[in-house]
Amino acid sequence: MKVTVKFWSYFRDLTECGETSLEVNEGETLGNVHAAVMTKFPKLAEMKKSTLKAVGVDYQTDDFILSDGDEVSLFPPVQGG
Amino acid sequence: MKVTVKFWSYFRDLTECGETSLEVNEGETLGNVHAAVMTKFPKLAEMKKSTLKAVGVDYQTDDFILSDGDEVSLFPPVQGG
Amino acid sequence: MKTKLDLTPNPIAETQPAMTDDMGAVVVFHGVVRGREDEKSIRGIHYEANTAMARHQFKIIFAAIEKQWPIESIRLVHRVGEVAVNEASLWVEVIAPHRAEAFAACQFLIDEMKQKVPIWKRALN
Amino acid sequence: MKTKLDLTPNPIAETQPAMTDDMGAVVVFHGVVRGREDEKSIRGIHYEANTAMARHQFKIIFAAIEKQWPIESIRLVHRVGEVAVNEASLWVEVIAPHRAEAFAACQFLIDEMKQKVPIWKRALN
Repeated sequence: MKVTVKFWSYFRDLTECGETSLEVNEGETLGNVHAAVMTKFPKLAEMKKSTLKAVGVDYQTDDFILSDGDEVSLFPPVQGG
Repeated sequence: MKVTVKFWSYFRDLTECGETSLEVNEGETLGNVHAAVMTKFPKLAEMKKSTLKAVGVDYQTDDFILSDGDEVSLFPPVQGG
Repeated sequence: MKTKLDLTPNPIAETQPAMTDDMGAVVVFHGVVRGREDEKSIRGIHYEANTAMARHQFKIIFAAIEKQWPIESIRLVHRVGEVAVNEASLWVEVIAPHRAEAFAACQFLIDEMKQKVPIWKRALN
Repeated sequence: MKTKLDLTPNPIAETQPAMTDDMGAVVVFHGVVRGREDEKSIRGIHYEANTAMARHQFKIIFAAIEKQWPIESIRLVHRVGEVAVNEASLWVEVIAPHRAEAFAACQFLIDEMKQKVPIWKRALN
């Protein structure tokens, strides 16, 4: 199945792209997709601990099981206000 | 010596006057003047516990020693806001 | 710390905060006359102030705030006389570098005022 | 509880609170861009938002507020794009029966926003 991963704020500078698509196994977890993205974009690995993860408009944890077509967002700590 | 006592808010309704003057002994305390006023205006005695006392623009306690010409204010709990 | 204090019979005309470069937070509070007092409908509230003492007590509170927090400015307006339901009787603006001290100072100011500033109200039926 | 949420590139045009008879308190917060970031002078901040997610996260926070406090209404405006120094990037208005819940809800809203709403900033030198 296919998932889209979007990068926000300076994560876009680190990856040098706004989003990427990944082919992953059926029932893959968010944590594993994050790991695959860090392999593809090593600079993101340095930010692993502070990375926030969402699927669609909701935050999710690493054990969240993705579905085909899901849109994952990876971003640094938020700074509104 | 002479002190003026002003009443505020519904204390004016209880005393039916805005202020009164008292001849008191030199070095009289605020507490004794309050007692004298309650004798003159018995309805104020019912409010004794909740009465706030000031001399000029400052709150004072019962042991405060008054001077000739001092202006005492007696009033119920404040309600600004 | 800059302060501005008005005790006025006129409706409160709010003005915009005057910001300077290092100020990041403005907290504004409006205290508004409610339509009920002790569960009865009212048309407004009459505020009476011991004006000279009220000014002095506000100054004491402002000084206590200045000691506790790095506040840039406080502006406060309190109505005296009649205030209709839905109108503000109190308006406070606190400007500070950060929000924590702005909120803390604003709440402290109102709490202290409600204990110490000689203003009284009377419901208008 | 009424809510109004704007994420806008335009300067914030403050409007007066819409009071109803039982509301006694309005707390307004302005978050303003300071002239320094990490001790360096800046000319402004660029805000980027994940708009759909930001709206959703604000709604979750509003729902949490509604469960905890009797709030009448919340209006919130957050700027996106460039905001100059001394301009507000955030404006929040909370209307409630009494001041305690208005202050509590306003502070909770901002604290939660700073943890959860996907908006990021970039200093403009």
